[in-house]
Amino acid sequence: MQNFDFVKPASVAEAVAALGAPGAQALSGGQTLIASMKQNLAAPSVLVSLTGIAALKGVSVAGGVMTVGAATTHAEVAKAAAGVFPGLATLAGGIGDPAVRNRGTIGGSVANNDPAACYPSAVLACGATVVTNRREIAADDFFQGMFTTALEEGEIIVAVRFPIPERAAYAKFEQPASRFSLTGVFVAKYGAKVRVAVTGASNDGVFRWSEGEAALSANYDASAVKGLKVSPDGMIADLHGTPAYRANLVAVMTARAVAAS
Amino acid sequence: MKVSLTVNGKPMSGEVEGRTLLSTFLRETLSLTGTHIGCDTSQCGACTVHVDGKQVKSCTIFAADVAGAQVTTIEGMANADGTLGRVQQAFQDHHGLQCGFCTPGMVMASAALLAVNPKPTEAEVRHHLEGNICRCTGYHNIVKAVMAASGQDVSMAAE
Amino acid sequence: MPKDFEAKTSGIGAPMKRREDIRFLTGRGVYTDDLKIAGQTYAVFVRSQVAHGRIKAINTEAAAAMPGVLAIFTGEDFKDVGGNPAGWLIKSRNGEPMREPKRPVLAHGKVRHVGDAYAAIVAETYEQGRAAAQQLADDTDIEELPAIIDMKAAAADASNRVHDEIPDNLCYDWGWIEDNRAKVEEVFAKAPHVTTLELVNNRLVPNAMEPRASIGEYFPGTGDYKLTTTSQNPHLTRLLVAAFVLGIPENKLTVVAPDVGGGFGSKIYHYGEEALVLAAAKKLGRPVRWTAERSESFLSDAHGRDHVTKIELACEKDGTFLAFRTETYANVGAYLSNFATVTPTFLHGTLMAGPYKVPHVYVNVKTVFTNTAPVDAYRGAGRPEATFSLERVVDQMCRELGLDPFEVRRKNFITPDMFPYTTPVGLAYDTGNYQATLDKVIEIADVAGFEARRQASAKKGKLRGLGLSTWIEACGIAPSHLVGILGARVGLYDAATVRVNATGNISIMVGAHSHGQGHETVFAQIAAEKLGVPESSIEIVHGDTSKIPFGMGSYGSRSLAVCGVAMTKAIDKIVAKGKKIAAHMLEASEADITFEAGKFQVAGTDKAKTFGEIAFSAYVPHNYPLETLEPGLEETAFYDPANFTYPAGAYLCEAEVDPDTGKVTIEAFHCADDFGNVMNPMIVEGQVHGGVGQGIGQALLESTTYDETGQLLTGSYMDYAMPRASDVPFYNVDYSCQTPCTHNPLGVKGCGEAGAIGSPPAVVNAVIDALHRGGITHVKHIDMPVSPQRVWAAIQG
Amino acid sequence: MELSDSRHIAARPDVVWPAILDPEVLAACIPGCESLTGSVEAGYEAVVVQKVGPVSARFTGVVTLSDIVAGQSLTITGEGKGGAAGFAKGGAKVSLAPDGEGTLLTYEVKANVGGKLAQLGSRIIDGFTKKLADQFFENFAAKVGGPPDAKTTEPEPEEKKQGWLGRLWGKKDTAAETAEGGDA
Repeated sequence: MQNFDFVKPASVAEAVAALGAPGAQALSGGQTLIASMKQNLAAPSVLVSLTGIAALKGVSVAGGVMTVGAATTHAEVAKAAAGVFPGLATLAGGIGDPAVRNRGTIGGSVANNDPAACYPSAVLACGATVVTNRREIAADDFFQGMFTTALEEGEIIVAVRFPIPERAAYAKFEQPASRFSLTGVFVAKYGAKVRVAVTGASNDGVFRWSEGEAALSANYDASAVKGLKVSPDGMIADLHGTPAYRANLVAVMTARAVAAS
Repeated sequence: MKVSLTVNGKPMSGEVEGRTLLSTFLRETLSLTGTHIGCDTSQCGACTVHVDGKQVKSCTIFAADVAGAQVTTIEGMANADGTLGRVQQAFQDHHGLQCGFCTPGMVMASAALLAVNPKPTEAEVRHHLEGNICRCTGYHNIVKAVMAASGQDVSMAAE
Repeated sequence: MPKDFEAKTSGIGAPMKRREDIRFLTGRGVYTDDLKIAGQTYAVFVRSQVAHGRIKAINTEAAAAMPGVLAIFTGEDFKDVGGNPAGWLIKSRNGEPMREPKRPVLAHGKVRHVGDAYAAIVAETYEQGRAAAQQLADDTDIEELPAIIDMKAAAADASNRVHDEIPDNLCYDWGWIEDNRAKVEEVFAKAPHVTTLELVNNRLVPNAMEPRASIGEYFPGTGDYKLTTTSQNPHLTRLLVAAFVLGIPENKLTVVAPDVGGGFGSKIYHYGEEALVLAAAKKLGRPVRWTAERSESFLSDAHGRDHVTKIELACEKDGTFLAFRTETYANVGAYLSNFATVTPTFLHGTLMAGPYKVPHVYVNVKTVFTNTAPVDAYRGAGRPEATFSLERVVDQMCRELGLDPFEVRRKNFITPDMFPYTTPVGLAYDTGNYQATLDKVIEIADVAGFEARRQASAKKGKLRGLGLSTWIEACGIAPSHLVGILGARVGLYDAATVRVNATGNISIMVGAHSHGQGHETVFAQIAAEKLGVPESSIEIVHGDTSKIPFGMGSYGSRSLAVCGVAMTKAIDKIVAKGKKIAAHMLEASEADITFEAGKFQVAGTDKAKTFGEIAFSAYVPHNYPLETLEPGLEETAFYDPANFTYPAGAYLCEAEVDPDTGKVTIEAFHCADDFGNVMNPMIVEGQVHGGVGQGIGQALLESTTYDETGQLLTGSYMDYAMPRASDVPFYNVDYSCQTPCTHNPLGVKGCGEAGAIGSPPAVVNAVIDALHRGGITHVKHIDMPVSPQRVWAAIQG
Repeated sequence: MELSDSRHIAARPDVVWPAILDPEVLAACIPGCESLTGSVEAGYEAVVVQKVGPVSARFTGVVTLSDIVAGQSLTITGEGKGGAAGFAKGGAKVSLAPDGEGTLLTYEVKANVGGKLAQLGSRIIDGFTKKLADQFFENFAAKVGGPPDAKTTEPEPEEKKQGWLGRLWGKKDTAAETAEGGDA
């Protein structure tokens, strides 16, 4: 791995300043980034660890909204959400493995927007708000395709605010090697309105399955999506699943998420 | 830069570069070679250690990022009198290891589980060991050892 | 564990805890990469990124000038030394010897697979070496050639060659037994029923958890070399690197295999990296070390399996077998790894009768060079491929004829009264009881309760199936005279030295190598019982050619059946000499001395000497028959068995299929094995667990995929699905059916590979059974790995 | 990986054709192209930077135009070495046909990667390749035909473009804004 300067600021302002350096890169858990650096596939000249910033950590609930600090680890979210937002707790508690969950953070995951990552589905399905050091971005505007987000240069995620749904669940079909989601579906119900977000399936990254949303908004039951066909166009084709297979999983995992919610 | 940590209860320090991984620091600088490196994509779990009581993959963490932390490695898992600790002893009693290479990571992951879940079910043990790959045992005796270490009856897996 | 085993606390048959565990559990094991040697340097290999290419130029200038770079080696530096040889000469059906291209230390002229090392950098630090290796890669001009990946296409295309001198990419076209070919054809032509299946035995990456590592040292004062390496057989490595590759006198090279983190076959072989670190150490006068990154292991370790087979079964309408016939393409990769040529032939073709009294068998294997990593023996080696073909086609035949798969196997088994039994593929099974293991597995699996469990699954929307596999293997490889006739270029005996020290404690130096099998415990158990001394007084020494006698190492489930017997032979010599000493000391006739429970006694009297007293007398020979007997108490024995051993068994897999996702869950896995006598049941169970775990991995998860340009798409644990704890159940293992091996004094057969041999067909049979019972009857076969998307696609039709 | 697609360009073939032969146009359209020098006849040398999530690689290589049927079709081939990442090769068979007042551009793309990109990245290679191809032809259509018509998606103004493509597309090459890591 190429060497770099390591800095660990204590505040968001310091972090933003440090990230202004040429070749600077934020590190928030690093469970993807460090592996890439070990392969010499990423070579930042300055690495700015965000995990020392107290203001980015922790989970709070107020007025039906759960606010998760960007540097909160998956394990911490799983624990904090268990009673109030079990769907999110299940998702966070199922990412990677225990060691990954002790280091990886929600901010890192959401900013990276890996097309097979779990978190983006919850953020999108809940219509969560991504709070940065500059602004607030609605989930529907935040995710812009594979590894692409609305974040600007020098912009750091500070927190993600989830309106806690009435009912919600995440159902993941794991890719058998990496244990990323081959297809994962997060279903969130707010009154009569249901939002369904799918990860792992599309080349464009996380997306909302509008047909499923309509069906479930009309009848919130697993059977409502049973007969629905999903188009394989634009679905990921890899060793572990053809587009047709993933399209099938979208409906299957949606039904399972509904049943589990 | 200089990094100071507490490793297995003892203060330790050494010079590191930004890129020095915790696993490298443990193995090369501190000669604690019980922490093993089995892959380069952060999946096999052979390098699992505890940082401030939580299991992490020491190959996917920079030494500089955990300055000041309490680190426990496999070398710190025996009882004070040198006898095997509870989890270690269960692994020996139930033949939970063969070549021994993944074993330090397995023991560290298992100990972390039992610390938060003193009586895990079989499914919980298997789920918890998701990030630790063993090629020798088929996991049977590892799962059995972890359950036995928790004081549970493992006769259902006796044969 | 059966009760009579549990009761024993020491000696043969006791489930003794492993003594080696203490160091492994406390982080004090010493694996190759754990060693630090003063003055050490780091080797980094430059590996081809293309599958097939001509090396036009390697410009070393820039890399050589980089910080810390001490030396650069390329194929040019090794063009005048020998190649890494194939250990077994196979002849084609037409009598011609196999094609044997040179396998150089570093690729020269051409690169032949992604990962083929064509240069190496030695540097002061690993990172410096790595940076220079990247520079050198950038400064190398390789003209990419079309990659040869598909075996059948390779054999049909004379214009595109992995090795320029081999026109059809065929290593050999082997027929077994060629003289039977015509007769088998005749049987098929007249057979009342023929079942045909085309099968893929998927390529596997062994993935021992410790990546390969080697340290070369050279001592200019004496001219000695030392290689510390991750090997399953240090003597064989010494022989290959010294005599064949570098031309170092064998007595100037010590090879040490310290704690080794698993092998499963992949660490049997000598690899170019070992020769490189030795040659570099001499050139630099400093130790040179190399440890593979896992990504390198994926590209450069010898892979396993990779067969494409058409198997046909001719039978009566009642399921009586008449003949098997197979045509197999076996991938050997880009170069011949040491045992690559015997694995698809004699380790595979000779098992194609299975445990059945089938009168006629013919096996054809075409072994093909491709631009992929070398393929060689991996846990089971040839026998899993044979068992998979047989057990799949038998199940398919039962389905076609509406017969019961349990009864059809029972009907065709060789029966206990038929032993010794010579098969139509040339093996002489000495003993066995296949009915007994089948009965046992039916009993322990509660087959009677299956239907209720199936209905319970159906209520959840899941399809449940039951898959049977009855298997046999040839282990304890093997009699040198026989393997010599079959083309082996080495002998396959083993050796042990028992050194009784003056104070009575004992060092036993064994040729077998333990990389997880627990030799330090089991060998000590056997010796303790034979010598009547406590286990704690015995130390087992292995893995160091400067200490141990010339042994052939551990693979092919041979450690106990060959080396263990060598040890008992050496112990017999110790006892015989002890009797002579005792006779002298007790003033009795040697014939009257008995030895039992550690005591030499004059029969019928209370006159006796302990083992310790005899040992002391041998080294302090004050009262000793010096005129007729040498002092000292140390004996070596070499043992070359009369035959293979033939473990066998019956496996039952109960699997559940989720028809919506195609995911298969192993609900239960039952094994009834016959390993002959069991030395340590705890370890035997562990071996079976591990083998079954790997077999389930092969059946459900593991796929080694090269794209059409020869890029390895499953080059990390991100895409190569290793079995994890949640992918497997608790296994139910029984080994109470015991027919002891008739030709070795321990009566042991070997258990290391069984699980990996018997389990894959049981799993696939269970999946197909589940689909059929669930009404999905159009699915005849699904290739391994039976992954969710494959099962789902098969269900869709 | 193989894919084919087509798009309408709001310019006639006799305008489109010279553009495709113009190295400046090519350089402006290849996502992440840092430099492109040379000529149609001799081929071009190119430096292209690509970034996918945490992974970034700088490819140096050649771009050649072949099978040229003036005004109608040609093949654009690119081949680049990306250091530790491995290498990438790709080609597009491009053909032009009159389409109303404009041109219908049809392309068939073939792409291969090697080295670590293949060994570690197979899950995203197809999707990424598709994205690059789409982006190239979208850029080309915009460059040659002016602001896209209703048939193509509205590209964002360059200043607002974000993520990997935004950075590749002639913006400064820094990766500072994302907090990486986290999800397995």
